[in-house]
Amino acid sequence: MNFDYSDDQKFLKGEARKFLEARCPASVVRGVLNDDAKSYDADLWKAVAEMGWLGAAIPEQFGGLGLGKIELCAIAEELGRVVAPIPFASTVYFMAEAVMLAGTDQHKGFVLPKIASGEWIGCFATSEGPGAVTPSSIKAVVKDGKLTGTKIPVTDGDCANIAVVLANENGKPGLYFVNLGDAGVQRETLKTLDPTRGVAKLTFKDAGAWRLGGEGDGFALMEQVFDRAAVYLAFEQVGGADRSLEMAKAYALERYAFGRVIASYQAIKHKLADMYVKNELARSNAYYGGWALATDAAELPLAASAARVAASDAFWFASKENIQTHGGMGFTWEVDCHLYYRRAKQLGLVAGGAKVWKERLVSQLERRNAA
Amino acid sequence: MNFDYSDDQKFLKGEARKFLEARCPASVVRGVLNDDAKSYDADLWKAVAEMGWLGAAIPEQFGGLGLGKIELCAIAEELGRVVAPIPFASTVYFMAEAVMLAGTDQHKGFVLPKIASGEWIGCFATSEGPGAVTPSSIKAVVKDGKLTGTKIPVTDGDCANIAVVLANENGKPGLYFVNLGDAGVQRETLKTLDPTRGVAKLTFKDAGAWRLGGEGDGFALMEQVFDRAAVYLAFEQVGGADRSLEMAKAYALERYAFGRVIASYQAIKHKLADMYVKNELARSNAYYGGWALATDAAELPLAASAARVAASDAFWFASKENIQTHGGMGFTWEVDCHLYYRRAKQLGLVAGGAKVWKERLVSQLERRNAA
Amino acid sequence: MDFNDSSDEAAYREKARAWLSANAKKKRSDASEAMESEDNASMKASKAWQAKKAAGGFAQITWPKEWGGPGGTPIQQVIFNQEEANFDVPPNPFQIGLGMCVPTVMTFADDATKQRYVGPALRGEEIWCQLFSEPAGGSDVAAVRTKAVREGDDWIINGQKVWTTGAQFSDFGIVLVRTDPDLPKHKGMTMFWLDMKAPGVEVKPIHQMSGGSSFNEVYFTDVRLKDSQRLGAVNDGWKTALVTLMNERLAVGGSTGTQYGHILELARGVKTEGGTMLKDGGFREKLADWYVQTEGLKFTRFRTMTALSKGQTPGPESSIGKVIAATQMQDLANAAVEMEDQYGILNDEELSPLKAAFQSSLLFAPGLRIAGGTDEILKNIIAERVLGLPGDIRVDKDVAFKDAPTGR
Amino acid sequence: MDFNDSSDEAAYREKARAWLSANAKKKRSDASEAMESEDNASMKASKAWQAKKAAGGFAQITWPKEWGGPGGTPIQQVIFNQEEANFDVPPNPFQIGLGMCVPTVMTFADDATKQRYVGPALRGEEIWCQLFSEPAGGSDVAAVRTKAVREGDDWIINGQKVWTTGAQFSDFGIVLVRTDPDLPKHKGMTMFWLDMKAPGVEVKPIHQMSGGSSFNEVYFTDVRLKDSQRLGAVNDGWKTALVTLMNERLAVGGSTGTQYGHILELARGVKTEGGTMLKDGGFREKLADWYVQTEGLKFTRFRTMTALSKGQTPGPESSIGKVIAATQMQDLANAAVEMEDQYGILNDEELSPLKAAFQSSLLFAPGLRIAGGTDEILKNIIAERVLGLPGDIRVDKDVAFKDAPTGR
Repeated sequence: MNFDYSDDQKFLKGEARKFLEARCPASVVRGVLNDDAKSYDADLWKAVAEMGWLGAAIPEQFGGLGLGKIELCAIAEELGRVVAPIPFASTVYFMAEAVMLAGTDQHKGFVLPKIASGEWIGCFATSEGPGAVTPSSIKAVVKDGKLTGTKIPVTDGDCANIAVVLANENGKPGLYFVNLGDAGVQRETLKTLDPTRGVAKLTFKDAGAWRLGGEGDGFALMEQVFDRAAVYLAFEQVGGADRSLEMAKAYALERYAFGRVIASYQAIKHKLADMYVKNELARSNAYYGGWALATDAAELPLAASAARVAASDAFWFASKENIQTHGGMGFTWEVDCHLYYRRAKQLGLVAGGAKVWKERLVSQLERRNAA
Repeated sequence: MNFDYSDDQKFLKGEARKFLEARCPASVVRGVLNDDAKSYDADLWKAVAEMGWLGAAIPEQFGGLGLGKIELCAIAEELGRVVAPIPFASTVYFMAEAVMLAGTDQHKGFVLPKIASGEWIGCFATSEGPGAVTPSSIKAVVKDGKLTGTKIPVTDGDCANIAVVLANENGKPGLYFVNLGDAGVQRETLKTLDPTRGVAKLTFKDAGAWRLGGEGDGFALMEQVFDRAAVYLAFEQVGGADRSLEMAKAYALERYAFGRVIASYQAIKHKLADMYVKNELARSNAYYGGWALATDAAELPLAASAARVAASDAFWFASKENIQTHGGMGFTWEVDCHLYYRRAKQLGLVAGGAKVWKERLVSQLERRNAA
Repeated sequence: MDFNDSSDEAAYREKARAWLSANAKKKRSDASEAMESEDNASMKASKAWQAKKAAGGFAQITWPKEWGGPGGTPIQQVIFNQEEANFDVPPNPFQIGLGMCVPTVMTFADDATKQRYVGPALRGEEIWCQLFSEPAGGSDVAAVRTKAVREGDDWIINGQKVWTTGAQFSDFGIVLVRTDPDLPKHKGMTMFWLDMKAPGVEVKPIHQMSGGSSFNEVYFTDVRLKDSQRLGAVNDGWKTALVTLMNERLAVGGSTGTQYGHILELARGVKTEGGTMLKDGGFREKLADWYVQTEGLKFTRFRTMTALSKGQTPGPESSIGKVIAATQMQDLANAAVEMEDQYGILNDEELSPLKAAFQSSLLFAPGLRIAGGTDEILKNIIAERVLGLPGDIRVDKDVAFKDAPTGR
Repeated sequence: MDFNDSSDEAAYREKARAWLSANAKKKRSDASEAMESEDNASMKASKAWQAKKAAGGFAQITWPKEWGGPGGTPIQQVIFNQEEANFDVPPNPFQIGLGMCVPTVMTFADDATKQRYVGPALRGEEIWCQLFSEPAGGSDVAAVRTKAVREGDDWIINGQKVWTTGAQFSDFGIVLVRTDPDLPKHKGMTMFWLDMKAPGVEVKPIHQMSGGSSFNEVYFTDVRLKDSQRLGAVNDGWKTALVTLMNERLAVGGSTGTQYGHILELARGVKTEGGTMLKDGGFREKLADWYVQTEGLKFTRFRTMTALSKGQTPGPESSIGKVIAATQMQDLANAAVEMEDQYGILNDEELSPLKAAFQSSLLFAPGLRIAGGTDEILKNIIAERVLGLPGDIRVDKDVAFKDAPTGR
């Protein structure tokens, strides 16, 4: 039984923490929060690229470090702890995974090195309006290699160089590369619950589009990309949830009410205990997701769903009860609690909300128990 | 604004409490709990009949006191406080209401006086197996005035003289009177979660059946009877929930741990505060249900659904957390907590579970908001 | 059991309705309550409306004639509030002043002061704020460290208050200060009224995560007060404060932000493969629970009104409102945002459903769960004042305030 | 990150599996764990199975050879437990005795005692129980009032213990008694071992609401013990008790009662107008949550095993099991009973789905939330031992036990 990070992975994780504590203090996050023109922190992005993290799970032949997926999970956990304001998820968990999953050698050779080097920011465009993405929600159309339609919201669509877009061709869904520099692409930056991340509306009018994966495979491929992204996102969420608990604990231990630290009141103690329990369950489910991802196990859809459901719940709970534990200070702009509350929703929605994933989890269970 | 019991109703309620504290202590309830042969307490039933409560809401012309429905709600609340082990609900909330709702003058003249006097115990037989009662769950059939089929479970079916049964005639649902003394009726007493109430399986083979209400109206009539019963049951549940809170409070104030009464620990204080909040919400919703019932308002289906949903939740919560507050003693047979836990489920299921009622509530809301 | 007015109440409701129709416009039914807005335009409107109400005898209806009120009953005030809620009237920035501060002044100030200040406050010409909470206080209101030192016939105030609602537009305030740190916490405090424009008073708005600024920090640097501005005896300030706080409960309003009706409409519009989210069994269960809570609170208020209507003091049931409403606001907003799925992250009045009302609620709710008593404090209050359970063990009760543990 | 055994572990697993296959029958997969059953038949079988395990070197695998164990590692014990769980073996009434009592005896008793008692206990010939809790104690384990008075070389015990698991079939027990009430609570206690058949010892089963009787009251009337039966120094009993309790955590088993898999099968069979309850959106959300909790706990146990496997002491994550499992058992059972609708009230092995397993869970769960540490105490433990938050204020710490408030 070896159900934990290896010693090497723990070392990498520790180094990543030191690096991010130095390069990504709250002030960096607030730099993006308070500046509508800024969709991410360019210096941090550059530094992360130099660390090679963008290519951590990309094979060396394509310019990556070829470390493996658990190593990337460890990095994700640390990025989550500091609510890093960079397009890491869109580029690495979505775009790179999509290419590695469904791309031809030519695709890989062309795209992955530019991701690993930080030259390209990627994004993954699936939603077109309120509600879950379903086969019938796809209105974007590809005809004769040209994409026309609208995607909203697209995380990091305002700063990305390239997008993978879900669209119909001949009435069948597919995934398509689009160069966002194309004249047929319009971007509009949008206001969101988490201004520390960039989100855009992308409007395509006869934009050049190259298919990724087979014709008609688009929806299934999207789900497989979401499964992979969900595992990495779960590690970010676990990192954010743990940090929220630490913040709540630290404040409760220094704040006095009625002559006692509030950490000595049972209402606070049990609140923090509840956070701890949810966080541990989320971590354990995330580890299982990581194992399924790294071993490309048949259980991945089930494991990824469980990891995402547990982690989304844990981070949401920890981030809101961290504010509550801070009392009046907790809901001020100056105190950092709300950065985690915002990010909890951002991470909880970016690959689809809890409902979608609970449904995916149960449909997997039905299949398993039927068999 | 006069959204409360009237002074007269408060007086009646006070008298009912005194009476039941004298006539229905826990020992009476345990007398039924510990004796499989006993399906109810005959002495209490007789005494309640002598008080005229069985006919509280039955018009004087049919042998009742004609007090009105709010008065019956007040009595129901007191019966709930003492988990009275008698077939009151089946006879009064279901049978009598069904007759008053859909019966001919002949039906009323024949049945209601026997109910008001306590001569007849009634029951209401709708379920035939696991899951909610639906038009397609009805397999019992009436042909040429003869009923054939099985109803399970039937609360008080083991001791009742007469039943109202949901069955299909010519493929259309109807409600039918059946004299349970009929040779074509077989009863089997069943084990339940709440042995202080009697439950039976009724098997009908060509048993004489007289229709109550119009042909094909059976399902709609059942829902209307359930609406009325739900309001009275909600008052019983509120009574039981309040009593559970009182028991928890009394124990918490006398029990010491670590040199302090446990009522001084925030975990216990907040638990009891949560009970109080749920109980008050349930009481307020029950009052609205009572008003809708007494005024025969168009809002009755919505009001009854809300009353039942709130009261079922409050009693379940109060009864289980009352056990928790009692600690080790709480889950012993000798301490009374489990009587309330059992009754909470009995009352919560007898007119259909929470799911059915939340569905009924929302379908009413949809209609209202659509208009 | 009914919702009918007594004949007196019906008559008064008629009178109120008639006056309101003559003086204000009916509200559009679909409007969801705004959660924060106090710009200058609305301030002008608020003051004008308050003046009208005072002239019409509908401001502070329970106040006696000598103070410019019509000398009405609490139930009349409730009836007027109900009717007023149906009209499109400006926000009411006078509640704290007229509900809590001025009654304290009426009880403790000298006649000259009362003659000078009560009238203008009633007519909305002058606004009052309440300066109790401090950074080190929070839930512990009596942990007051702002100092007042006697200097001849004056008092010199130094320190800081926080979470002061409306300080930025208030003309006057009542302030609780520490006059003897050698006495235990609840002794050694004194109450004063002061001019918010006095030298040494500095107001700084607090920027909330929701974007708004309903609260302020107020700094006092050598602010000089006359002893005649004292409200109640020296070191007797807690007794005075209790008179002020007694009135706070009544100030608790109805429902704000997004409600079950709003999310029902959202669900009707969100498509699924099967139809719309309104048909989802999970959503329907949650919707039923929210309905039961919201209507339960409404009918609980009706029970409170019934007590008032019978001239009784309302029972404890009135204390459950905020603890339910705040948590529900957060859960419901979260459910709505989740229902919008990826799109829910948008917080844009043009693009987001219902002008992003759910997103606003999501960012506002954390504050609502804290301001005016945290969930935890409110449950303590229910447990102690309503259920009569013992208070928590107090280590700061009988020691000199300056010696009570603070971690500093 | 993987679930693979190290080569040593794999080898040991093979050995265990081989031995088990040779000595027991495979378990039917659909069997849901029984929650309470200790009749005489199963007791005979239990003792026989324990003797076999001891002979085979699979009883108390971590015990050193000198005490009849194979001197194995904790992970080997875990591996054997995993494998044993796949076989149809009788219940294990020895856990408390071998896990907690006998190790205490090993640590504190004289050689003669150890030589006489350890072996038979290991072979299941004699069963030990732990007599700590008292009626006035409950969560407060140290509130021991059972008195021991010295009489020459003997001690005379009077008092009552409660919640004693297995007392009705135990041969011996270790008992914590008060030897000096003038000392503070945690001082003034002493530990002894005793013969449960000794004169003056009376065992009364406790009738639970679930119908079963897993626990007992044990009364002591002038029970005479030799001073040689003392475990640890006089008045040092709490230190001895901590050694006993240290091992308790490991005794926490896996999942009992009905699980998400069972309710999934139930839902498949419950018809609705639309199809079955398995298609209900509300049920599907709950099912996902239960799955995530249950699997999360399983994988958390794997993390604990990983620590053991690396020879480290498990982290605090092992403490979250019961608080989740007990509440889930109650919620899940309630959901199942509600799903059965009117029919759910039936509690009949012939008629109720899954032989009324959900009804049994519903009646068993309240006890599970309390026995072996209430939800509230477990959360205190997580808050204090895991998160390092301060303990609650203790008013009974430094006063003589006889003077500590008890309300009596």
